[in-house]
Amino acid sequence: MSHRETRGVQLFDLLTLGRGPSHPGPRKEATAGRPIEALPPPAEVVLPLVQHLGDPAVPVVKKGELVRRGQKIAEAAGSGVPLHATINGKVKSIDKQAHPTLVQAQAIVLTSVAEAEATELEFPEDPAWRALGSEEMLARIREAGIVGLGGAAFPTFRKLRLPPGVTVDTLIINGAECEPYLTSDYRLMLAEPRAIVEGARLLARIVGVQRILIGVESDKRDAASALEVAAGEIAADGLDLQVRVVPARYPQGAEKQLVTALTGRVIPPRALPYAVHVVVQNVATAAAVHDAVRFRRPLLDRVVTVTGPGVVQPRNVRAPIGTLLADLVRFCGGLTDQATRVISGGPMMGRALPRLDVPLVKGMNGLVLLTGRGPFEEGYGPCIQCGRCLDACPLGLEPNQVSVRVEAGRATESAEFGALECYECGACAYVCPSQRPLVQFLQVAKSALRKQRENLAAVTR
Amino acid sequence: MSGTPAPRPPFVVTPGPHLRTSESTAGIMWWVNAALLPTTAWGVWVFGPPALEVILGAVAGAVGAEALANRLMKQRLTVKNGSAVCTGLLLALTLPPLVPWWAALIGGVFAILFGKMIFGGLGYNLFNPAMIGRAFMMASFPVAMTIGWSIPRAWYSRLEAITTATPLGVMREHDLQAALHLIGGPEGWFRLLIGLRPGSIGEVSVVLILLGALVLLARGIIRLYAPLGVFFGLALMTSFSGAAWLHMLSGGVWLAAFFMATDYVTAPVTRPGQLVFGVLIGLLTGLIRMWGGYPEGICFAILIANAMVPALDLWFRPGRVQTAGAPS
Amino acid sequence: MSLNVIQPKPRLSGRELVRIVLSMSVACLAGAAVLGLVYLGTDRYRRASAEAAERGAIHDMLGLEADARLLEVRQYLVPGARRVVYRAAPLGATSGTAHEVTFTLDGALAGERDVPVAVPVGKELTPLGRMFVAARAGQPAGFVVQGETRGYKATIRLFVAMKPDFEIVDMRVIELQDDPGLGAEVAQPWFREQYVGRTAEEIARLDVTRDPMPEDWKQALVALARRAPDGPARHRDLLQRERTRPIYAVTGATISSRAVTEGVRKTVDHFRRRWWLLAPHLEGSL
Amino acid sequence: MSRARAWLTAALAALSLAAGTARAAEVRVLSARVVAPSELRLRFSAPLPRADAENFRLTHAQAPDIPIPVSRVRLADGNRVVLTFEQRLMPAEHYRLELADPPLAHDVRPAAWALLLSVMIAAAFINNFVFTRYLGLCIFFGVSKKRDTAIGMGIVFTLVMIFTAMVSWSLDTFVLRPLQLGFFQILVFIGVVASVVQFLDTMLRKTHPVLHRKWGIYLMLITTNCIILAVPLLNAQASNGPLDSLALAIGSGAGFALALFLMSCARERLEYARVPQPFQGLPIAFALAGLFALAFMGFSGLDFFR
Amino acid sequence: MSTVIHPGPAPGARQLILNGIFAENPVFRLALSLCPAVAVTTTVLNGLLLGVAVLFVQVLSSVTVTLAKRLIHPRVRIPVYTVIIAVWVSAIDMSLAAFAPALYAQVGLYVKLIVAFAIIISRLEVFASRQPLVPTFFDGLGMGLGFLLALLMIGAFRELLGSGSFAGIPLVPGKPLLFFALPAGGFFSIALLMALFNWIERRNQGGRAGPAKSAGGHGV
Repeated sequence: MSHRETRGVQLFDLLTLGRGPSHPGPRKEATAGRPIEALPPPAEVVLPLVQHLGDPAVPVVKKGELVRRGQKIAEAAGSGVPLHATINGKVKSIDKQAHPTLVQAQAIVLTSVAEAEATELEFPEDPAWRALGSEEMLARIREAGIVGLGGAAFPTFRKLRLPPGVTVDTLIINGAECEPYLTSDYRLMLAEPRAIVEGARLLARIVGVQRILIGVESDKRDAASALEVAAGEIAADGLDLQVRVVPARYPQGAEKQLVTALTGRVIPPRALPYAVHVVVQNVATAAAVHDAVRFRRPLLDRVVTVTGPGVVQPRNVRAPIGTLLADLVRFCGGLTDQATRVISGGPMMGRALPRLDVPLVKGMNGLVLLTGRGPFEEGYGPCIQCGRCLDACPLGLEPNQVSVRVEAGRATESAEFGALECYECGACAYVCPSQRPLVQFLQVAKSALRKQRENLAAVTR
Repeated sequence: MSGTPAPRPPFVVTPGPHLRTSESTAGIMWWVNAALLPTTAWGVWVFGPPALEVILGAVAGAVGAEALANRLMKQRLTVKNGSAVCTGLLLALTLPPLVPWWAALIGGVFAILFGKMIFGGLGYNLFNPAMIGRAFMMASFPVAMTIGWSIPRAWYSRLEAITTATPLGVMREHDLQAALHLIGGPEGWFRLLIGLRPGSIGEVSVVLILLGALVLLARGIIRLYAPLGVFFGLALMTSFSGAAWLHMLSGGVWLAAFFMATDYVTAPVTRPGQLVFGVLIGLLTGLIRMWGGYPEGICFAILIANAMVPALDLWFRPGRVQTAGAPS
Repeated sequence: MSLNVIQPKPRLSGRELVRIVLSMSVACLAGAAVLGLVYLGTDRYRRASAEAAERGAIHDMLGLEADARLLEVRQYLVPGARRVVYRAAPLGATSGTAHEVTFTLDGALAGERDVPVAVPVGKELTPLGRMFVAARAGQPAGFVVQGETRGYKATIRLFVAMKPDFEIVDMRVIELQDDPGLGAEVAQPWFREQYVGRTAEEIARLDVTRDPMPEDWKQALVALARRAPDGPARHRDLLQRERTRPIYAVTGATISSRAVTEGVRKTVDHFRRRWWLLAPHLEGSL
Repeated sequence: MSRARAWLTAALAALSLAAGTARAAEVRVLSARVVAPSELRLRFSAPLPRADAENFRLTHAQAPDIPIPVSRVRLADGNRVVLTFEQRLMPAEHYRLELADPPLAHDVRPAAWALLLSVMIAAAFINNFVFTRYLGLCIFFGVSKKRDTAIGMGIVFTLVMIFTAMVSWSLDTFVLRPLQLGFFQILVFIGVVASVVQFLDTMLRKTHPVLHRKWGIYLMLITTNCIILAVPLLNAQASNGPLDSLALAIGSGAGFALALFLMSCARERLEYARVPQPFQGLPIAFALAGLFALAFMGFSGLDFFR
Repeated sequence: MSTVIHPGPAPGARQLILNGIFAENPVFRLALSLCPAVAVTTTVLNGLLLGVAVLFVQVLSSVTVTLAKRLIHPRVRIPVYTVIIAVWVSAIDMSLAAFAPALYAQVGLYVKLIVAFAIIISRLEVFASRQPLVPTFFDGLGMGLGFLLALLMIGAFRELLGSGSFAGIPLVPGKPLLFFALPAGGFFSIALLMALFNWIERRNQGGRAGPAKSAGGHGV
């Protein structure tokens, strides 16, 4: 149970005959049944030097240079990760390019070349891959350029390197893909359960835990059983690995919800999973870790769901990093006439993009093409205190109270209603009958409170 | 490869989340109005054209006042969202059928102007506007509000005098026996249930109110916490009187429990808050009916409980995710 | 401004302290002097106007001429002794004699004496009530009695004025907390005028009806309440028609109307029984 | 040994029998309760020798010379008697019951605590100082903006009110009235208020400086407030006894504190409302108080002795 | 305390009186001491009686203070002011009881409570204790008249709406909106009149943004 309500309350909700707080449905029908299809190598890829949280990578190739798929083209700097060529090609330019989240950023542009000119690098299996020390594994993970593939894009090696004083007893593999429309993790679990399970075991060894919990939402039971089968096929090595089914309910896949659902532990407000002795990794990340440790294969492509009423043929696509979104859409039959909105990521927490000529980056797990002018097109009404947002909020915050305070220009009075703890899952804004942009209200409140806190700190200092 | 060739910029950029429920405030309000229709229709059928006049008067007053206030406050016209209609309708349904239509109109105007718009409109009012309107009418037109009861179906048979008293009024003035006599003996519970008794226009038919309430429950618009609280509180308070069932089935308990105690704006937001709010209404209703100065107390009970709502909202907060459960 | 009082104070010098004390004392003394003077100047008027108001009301209710004698009879209980004392003296008198008559609770005469008005009644006596007797040529010309009853919301106090044969000549509600526009209407002239002209026997059997009051009768009652000399004559037909009918309740306030009727009935009844005992002993005082 | 015990037992039995008969001879009224509309329910310590209507004489305390006719006597069981009268009886009022045989008298009236409670409830709800008497409005509107302030004020207020009411009552009863100095009433009462406030202020400052810092400001606001003065004045006007005065003070204080608390919660919410400009500030607070007053109308006529 | 302290020489009598009636009307603008005053204003006559009582107390206290200001030690001036006000209130109270008993019976308690009206003592503090006799007299008169007028307005409004009469003379049959004669209606009457004052002021300021001064001008 990830949600706050006790059993008693749920029983009572049954009495009300009501549907309870409405949640965005899964809406995954369009792509759930479609296996992952590989995108043919595109004519051009744009590889931004920043696709992760951290310092930008430093290019090690020059314009006009010929590169092979898998070859490192930029070296990691500071806390960052390196970047690799994802197609065989020629460096067309190293300059500012459109970026899905940063608007514009330095990027290496490759144009593809014929098979004859360059061939893909080979990544043979390391026979000793099961016996590596954790430092070696961490180095390989970093070298492979792996970041969190669930959307956060936090460099994985950093997340695995525990801060001093932190002890961890459980590794959680997040297979709860709760965002509506998205099926990339789901299809990956079906297609490569072994890689995920092996990756999970490697991760467990790196952080030194015995217990691995893989959380899968209840609407993906087949994925859960695939993982279970895979786990059974792998020889036991003393690790306790369990696949657990959690209720399908947005936002089950959020770290805090999943940790609570699987372990019963509650991550304190504004804290990381470390606080409850847990490390969380996405299923796709686990698979990538497996590839990196076993084959020293860098992160070259990822599975992305291209879907929504705005695309003709929704698909799950394995595409090289750096592929232009336009190419992805074209692969999926192009846009329908009604398509008006492009969402990078899921429709709840993803962001709207103004254009399609931006590259697929490592953290992008979905591309949702929507119709209409967006939920807040008609303007919003006053808060009618219906309390739906309170029911929807997974953290028990009070978006209604925050929003009226922000509206009245008193954003700083909203701390006690949890503005600072919100991670913007959007569940409240989804249910609000007055169409209030609650996430944005919360953002305003958050920044006002932070500013106030800084000012206070400055004064006391 | 078909369809429009991509790319096709620029696309619409809106803040997230990019999906939204199809529910809207106006939709909810109109559903509530729709759910009130059965009992409204019954009221008109039982009490005849005077009841219709009262309903039209109250609704016209409420809607007119809202439009006027929109104008004065230079707001967008908010009449279409159905909340003014809802206030007017609820007010009318709690009025005696023989109240003059102009009194209902004034009540509707007061309810909207001073119960709602003076605070800035929908969402900001503290008291249930319909109940403010009714209390205002009780203060302003005491006689009409005390004697305006009509014998059910009498309008059609053109009896000489069609005014009468409500069961609760009779119980207050005489005793339980007289009240039982009025509703036709101990078997009268059936009449109370279907709504063949003197009373406010929309309060008489328990069955039809329940029908409307079921619609709202099924659509997830209301929850049962507050209504159950009301029934529990009233039952608790009247259980000593020996006429708890009469108290439960007469007066405006059902209408109030399902349509007023569940009003979003003027009820607490959390479930425990709603439950306590409902119990409070029930207790106060029983208190006023048995020891207070009015035969029917639900209107004032709701208003007094409304006054407690800001405090209840502070006391009953949603269960915040705390550090509890985390091993230290 | 009151905040000034709590500001921390520096230590006072002896001289200053004397000045402060002096300042306060002068203020208090001067204030006391002014108040004393005002009290002496106004108290006489206050008493006089209170008495005049009472006398005026009684005169008005009984329709007396200005020179009519008014006897005030106060009733006391002697606690523990099962006795009641009636003390009769001219209204507002400060000198002269008062006549005291004592009865047992069962109505037997227990004593009778004259005492100077200036002598106050014993502190142990519990006051029970007051009644006023108007006298003309040594004969009672009318009574005004205070009564009370339980209204819809709180106690209603009323004055009932009667002829010597206990026929009601006027009724006034002097204290009432019922709902304005509803129960409070019992104080209106048209309602109270309904009691006027009914005999004690009729009052004893008086009932209240919820029938609507005929409009002509209501208008007549309002007119009659003004006490125009030719009123009864002008409305003779209506009076004849309505006197035998019950009291028309105030619309929507049947309980208050019944309460007032009950109060009038009780007041008349109690007074009759007391007067029956008392009258022979008060002949000298009238 | 056993014989001795037998004697003892017999003696004890005889003794208790004697005591029992003696007690039986002396019948007492254990309880007497008026039940609306016209019943008097009596419970005696022993069965009554006579249960005919003539044996009972009930009078209203204000008319001890006029017995209320008994219409029916019902023996519920041995010690219980229910009298029905021809007139309505009021549970809240004071009657006197006399019996011819055995000769005894009993005062029938509600318990003192019930009357005091009803005084308190009346002062707090029915005649709430703020909502029906308009007293203390300055402070009411002044300190009801913030909930914490309102709570602090409510508590301090109630305490001071009880204190001043009792001191004023003593002065009024033992000094002003006997000396016929009624015209000093206002001066004395406001002096009492000022002294009590000053006294509490000094006490608090000396004993609980922290509390003083928190509540001192409220204390000072109280001096110029009418509500605190109104309680002694009302007590003097109604010639209340010490308990009635205390009950009135507690009830008024609690009613004021409640009003303050509810109003402050409501006003905190109103801070974020879009009140039309001309109504911003005090006008909306007055309108809100008006709506509260409208709601409190529901308490009017509340009477637990009904 | 929002009351403006007048610097320099005192303004003329006319201005002082008008100041009390409009610019610093004790009820509508300063929002002070309106406490119980509004309670009894269900009719014009009640308003008149209470208003006159306040007028007298204000003028007499102001004059007393300004005459006796040399005698009053500054350290105890507040208690002395209180005594002065209490004396005059008692005097007025007794006079009304003696000479207008019928009206006094309805407003008696509230006449006594004038002693706690903040406005009176504040005028003593900010004006009477610093200014000579004549301006003090007119300031007191202005304040008292302002209060009187406010009470008359509220009384008239409530009597007209609540009882359909003016000064006891029935204008319409029946009672139009009895609500306004009740306590709740009293609050609403004041709210409406205050809002009206605010609205007029905003119009006169020509849209200059000034949120109702009375809102901020509260004495606490």
